Amino acid sequence: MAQLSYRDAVAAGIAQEMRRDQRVVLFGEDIAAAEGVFKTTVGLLEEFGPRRVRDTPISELAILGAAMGAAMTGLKPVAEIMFSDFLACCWDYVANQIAKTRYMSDGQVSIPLVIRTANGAGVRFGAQHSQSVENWAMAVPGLKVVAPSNAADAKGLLAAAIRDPDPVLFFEHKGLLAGKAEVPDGEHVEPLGQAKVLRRGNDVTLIALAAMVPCALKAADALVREGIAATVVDVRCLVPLDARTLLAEAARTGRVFTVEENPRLCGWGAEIASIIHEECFSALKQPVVRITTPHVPLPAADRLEDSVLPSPERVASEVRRALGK
Amino acid sequence: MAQLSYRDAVAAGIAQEMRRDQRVVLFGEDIAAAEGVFKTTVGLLEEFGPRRVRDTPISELAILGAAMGAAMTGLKPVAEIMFSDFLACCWDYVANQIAKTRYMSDGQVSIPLVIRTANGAGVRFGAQHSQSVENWAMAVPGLKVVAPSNAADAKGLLAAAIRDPDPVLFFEHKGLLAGKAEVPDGEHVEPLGQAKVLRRGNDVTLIALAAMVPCALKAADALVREGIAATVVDVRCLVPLDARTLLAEAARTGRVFTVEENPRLCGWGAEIASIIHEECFSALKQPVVRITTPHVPLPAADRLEDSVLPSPERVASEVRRALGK
Amino acid sequence: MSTTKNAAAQALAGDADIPAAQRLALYRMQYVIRVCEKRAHDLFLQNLVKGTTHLAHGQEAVAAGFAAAMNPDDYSFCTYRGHHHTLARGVGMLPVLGELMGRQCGLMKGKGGSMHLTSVEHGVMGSYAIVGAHLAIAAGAAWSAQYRGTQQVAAAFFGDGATNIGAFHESLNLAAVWKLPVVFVCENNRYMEYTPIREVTAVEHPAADRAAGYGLPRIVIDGNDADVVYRTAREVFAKARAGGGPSLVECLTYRHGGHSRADPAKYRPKEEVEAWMKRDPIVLYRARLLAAGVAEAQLAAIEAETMRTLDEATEQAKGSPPPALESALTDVWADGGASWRN
Amino acid sequence: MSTTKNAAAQALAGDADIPAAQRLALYRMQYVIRVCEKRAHDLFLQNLVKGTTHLAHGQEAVAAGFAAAMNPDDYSFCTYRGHHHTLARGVGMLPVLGELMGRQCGLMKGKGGSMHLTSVEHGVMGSYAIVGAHLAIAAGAAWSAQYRGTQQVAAAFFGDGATNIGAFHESLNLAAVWKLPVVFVCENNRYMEYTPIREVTAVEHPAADRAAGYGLPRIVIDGNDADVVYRTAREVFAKARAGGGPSLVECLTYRHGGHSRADPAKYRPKEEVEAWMKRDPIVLYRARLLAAGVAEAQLAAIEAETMRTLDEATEQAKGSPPPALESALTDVWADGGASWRN
Ligand SMILES: Cc1ncc(C[n+]2csc(CCOP(=O)(O)OP(=O)(O)O)c2C)c(N)n1
Ligand SMILES: Cc1ncc(C[n+]2csc(CCOP(=O)(O)OP(=O)(O)O)c2C)c(N)n1
Ligand SMILES: [Mg+2]
Ligand SMILES: [Mg+2]
Repeated sequence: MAQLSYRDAVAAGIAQEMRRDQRVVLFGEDIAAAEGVFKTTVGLLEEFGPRRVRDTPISELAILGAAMGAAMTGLKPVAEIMFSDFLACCWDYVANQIAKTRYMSDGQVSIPLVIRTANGAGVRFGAQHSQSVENWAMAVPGLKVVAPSNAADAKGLLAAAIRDPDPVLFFEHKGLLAGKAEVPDGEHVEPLGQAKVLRRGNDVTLIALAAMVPCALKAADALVREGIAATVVDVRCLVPLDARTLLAEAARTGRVFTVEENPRLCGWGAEIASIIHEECFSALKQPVVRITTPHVPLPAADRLEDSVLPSPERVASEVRRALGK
Repeated sequence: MAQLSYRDAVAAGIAQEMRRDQRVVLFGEDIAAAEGVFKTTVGLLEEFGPRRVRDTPISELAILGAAMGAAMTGLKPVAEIMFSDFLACCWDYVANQIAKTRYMSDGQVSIPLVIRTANGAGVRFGAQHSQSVENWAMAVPGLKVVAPSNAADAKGLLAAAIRDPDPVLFFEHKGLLAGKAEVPDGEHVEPLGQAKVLRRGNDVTLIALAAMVPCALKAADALVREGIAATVVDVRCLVPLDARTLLAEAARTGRVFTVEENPRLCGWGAEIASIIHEECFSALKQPVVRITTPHVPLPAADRLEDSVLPSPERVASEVRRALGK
Repeated sequence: MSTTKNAAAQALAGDADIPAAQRLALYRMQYVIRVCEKRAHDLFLQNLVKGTTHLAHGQEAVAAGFAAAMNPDDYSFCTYRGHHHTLARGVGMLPVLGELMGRQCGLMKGKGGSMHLTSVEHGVMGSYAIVGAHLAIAAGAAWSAQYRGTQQVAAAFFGDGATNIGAFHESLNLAAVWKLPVVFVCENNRYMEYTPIREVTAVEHPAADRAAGYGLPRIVIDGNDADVVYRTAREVFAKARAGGGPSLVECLTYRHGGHSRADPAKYRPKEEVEAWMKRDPIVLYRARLLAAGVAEAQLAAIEAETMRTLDEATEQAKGSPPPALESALTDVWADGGASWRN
Repeated sequence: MSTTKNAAAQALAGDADIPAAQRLALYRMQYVIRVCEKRAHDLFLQNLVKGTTHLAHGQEAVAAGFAAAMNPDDYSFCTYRGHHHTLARGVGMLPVLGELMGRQCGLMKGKGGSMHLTSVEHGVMGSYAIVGAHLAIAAGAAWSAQYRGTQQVAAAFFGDGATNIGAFHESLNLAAVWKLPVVFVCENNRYMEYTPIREVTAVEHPAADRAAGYGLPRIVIDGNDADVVYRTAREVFAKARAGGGPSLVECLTYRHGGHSRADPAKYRPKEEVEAWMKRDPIVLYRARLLAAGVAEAQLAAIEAETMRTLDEATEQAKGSPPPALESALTDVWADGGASWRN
């Protein structure tokens, strides 16, 4: 096993699939010669050449439109939208075209593509470059939604997303890019739709995604020193959702906390909390607690940004409060 | 009180505010000379002239961008996005610009505008012209979200939205446009942020919005004949949300059903259900049941479309099932 | 039959660049579109077509001319006003009318509806109901063809109104920079829904006057003359296949009816309508064929045969059941289902 | 002081169209921007500016020239690379640097950050971090001015890269059709983030070559010559105020540094960088003033005074506290709060 950073793991996942399948092409703004503004595509132009790795104009509509057209006609495009906030600039393609065309065509058309995008806060980029918008995608039928929390998943889930016959939105968290982890050598593919239990404890269940996974793990560390044992589940994929694992882990402790980075309303936490309430109501000792960013745009200044994002301290204190400690 | 159709009530609400305030201007595609593709702006060009009532090119970005710029500099624009599905074409303006600019500017900038749009299904327009996307808007901090269920509210809430100093997304339901109701004579303004209890029953609480309100009322009619008394609450505004009324009505029966037209995941039902679970858990006799469209794009054929939308029958049968009847 | 065909061939020999058989095919296709659109309108008035329809009667020459110049594996991308292009690529009247009527026999079994006609088997890669969106999708298909090294071209058909939307601009630029084998065809019928294009556009020719902004030549043609359209189509497709990159073609035309549904199109000046009705592409083309010596009987035979097929298709569609309700929950995903969780 | 000013005024009298005092002001503003941007860079390297910054050193002449031609109540709409335009409208260095550093003294008290500088009081209606979005917003402000019957104009400043995004197209068309008093100013610095604009654009001049598509004249100017910029700005603003509608101005310029943060801009050919450094707008302008007889001492005095103000601003910003944490939960709504429920 090699130690890889999350950003290198992204490049490694793409490279693995490009080697395997000539139909995979990569494009976006500054991803070729400049190797990505987040350095997530280093080495790819060099290895695969300008036919398969292409810089585009600043034309988010054209990027996703072209990705869709290429996917419909035999390619497997991996398109980058530089910041997930810019998905708003091409949301028509995401929500109305890419998500719906298979269905509207009665299955005639396949759209096997991946939209990669840098998501999330913590890097002081302000309200238009820091959002977590995976819930936007989850709300639209026809999209698969993946958000890895570590380098190994970044590679393995991205490989699976590229192989997947359906459109996948792949959220790479800006705050995690530098983090290193063991990534299996050789071909590495992690199936979509499987949550992962990262640690088990019998008192509470913390359900987290992307950058909130290390946050929840840190909270769990703090809590265990106080005698509170937390299970931590990494959701990994919002669609397909591994509801079975979430429900099982919810029922085991009866005290569930979702930890989301997105603003308060209509986040994935509301969906998962609703599912848990609906399907294991009687096993719950308390209502599911949603820990989220408050419903505000993200401020730029470091202190302000830190104050609104869920932190290990806030997670731990919500748990303590629920347990009356 | 006059009987007005919902579509005429929309025009009446706009006219009332345009008479009152010179700063109110109206624009969008085919809204002036053609008086709106849904005939919701009949008579306005004639009364207010082409300076205040303007047709635009098919340029959703420019429409909302211009609305925002005008709102920042002293006007109170009412912009129409013809179908709410097309909000996806200008989502950047909705979610990134209009919603966030007051906050980012530390309150220097005000954006008093209304985005009116035809929302919802039931008219066999297919997957790109039938969506209910009020949950998209609810998920974005900085937007007020209104969706009237009848003509009186269409006028009164629209008037309030136009007077409001914040950006308001105003969802006019296509399926309700022809419906008539009593609309108060003279100036009519309904405050935003107040849910309305339309009927009271002690067995169950149905929480609905827009076209799902008549659906829930019909279900309540059917249920009462079977001895089941339902409370029906019209949410009216998702933001600001009248959580107090919803919680009170939820606690009173302990059995709550949300009735939403949007697809399953991350709808407003998930948010409201979560709030109810969080804040009146012990008063609940059962988990909140969410009745939604399944998580699929909308099919075009009448029979197919009807089969996926929540119907009075489905609502009633969910209630019966919950009560073990 | 075959003697008649030969006679016609001889009669048209003067216009050597378009073979007589091709001319007859162009006539037939325009006629098919015309009567099928009229039937769609009637069915709408009978409440057998629910929702909406956007008819293209008056614009037949554009569809017939472009489709005639395409290879079977070329790609068409249409709008909600897409029946004509769908028929022109060879899709039958039955699946088209069936789809409008929301029946099991419909092209997409009622799941898409009139605005989303799609027949991959015929190269009709979809009809898109959000103005302008499909221009970029067509560019992507062209990129795929270029990448795969095929000789395929993609054509995107759109209205004058679509030239003012952002996706138009982004698609043209990308296609030009990447020299993609895509042809952008603007059917300038002078109106958006109800508003004249000139009232909301900074230039007279909404497509052609923008071509230079993408390094492309300015092309404006008579969209009511199927021969002109066909010749232009041959040229721009040949250029695309030869690696010469995209083209933007503005076809001047007119819709005979309203924008959609039962719109009586009262917003159009009477004289304008009359002038354009005189330039009915089918009337003109029929006259040209007759002038060139094609026998009236041959055209009448084409017309009769078309009407027979149309009537049959109509009856069959009327008799076709509505789609099975379960189908509303299929084909969200490649596995055929709609499940988003375990 | 005032004698020196008079001497300079005489020295420049030959160029009668730009008064000497205006020239000195143009020099001063360019210098202010230059040193403030350098300071921002130093503060970034010292980790006192978190997140990101996009500096405009090299592009000072555009900002100084346009702002000098604006009335106090005119509107500026900027991008993330907006410090120069913000300073040029008269915003102090302290609130700008303070905002970059996320301090209480910042223009928006740290809530917006470097990419969103806004000072309504100075007509700076915001800096927008999504490429191209503000062009339509500026058009809207211009519409408002037109509607209210004021003589205000709106100016939107943007990069070469923004010319390929849909909002550019839609904004230009709308502004042209409605004859709005808005000026679209493209700062063509040849690069987007790291990719040269020519590699992704179908025409040589990404803005000017598109002007005809909106019925506008083609304007390309030397963006490194503040006099040229100022003269052009006067003209296009006068046209806008007179009801003549929008203009699109392409200013050729170059950024001296990287795109953002600590980007060393290695993707740019050495010769290109050297050639442009020789055309440093401030060096050229200084030489011109000296050649016209302005005393070296007078320029040195301007420079010294500017540096003093800058140093003071820097120290004050460093000493300013971070914003109160509660402010993260204010100003979502007009009532000052963030509450979305009762
Ligand atoms: C983005 C978007 N905006 C608005 C509409 C509503 N709409 C449907 S057709 C149409 C007019 C289009 O006019 P044009 O492009 O000229 O095509 P035509 O209908 O004349 O064929 C409009 C505004 C839409 N479908 N998509
Ligand atoms: C819609 C959108 N796409 C991409 C980006 C990321 N981005 C920020 S600046 C930039 C380059 C812009 O280049 P240009 O317009 O030339 O302006 P410059 O930075 O040179 O001033 C890009 C791609 C963005 N902010 N918004
Ligand atoms: Mg048209
Ligand atoms: Mg640039």
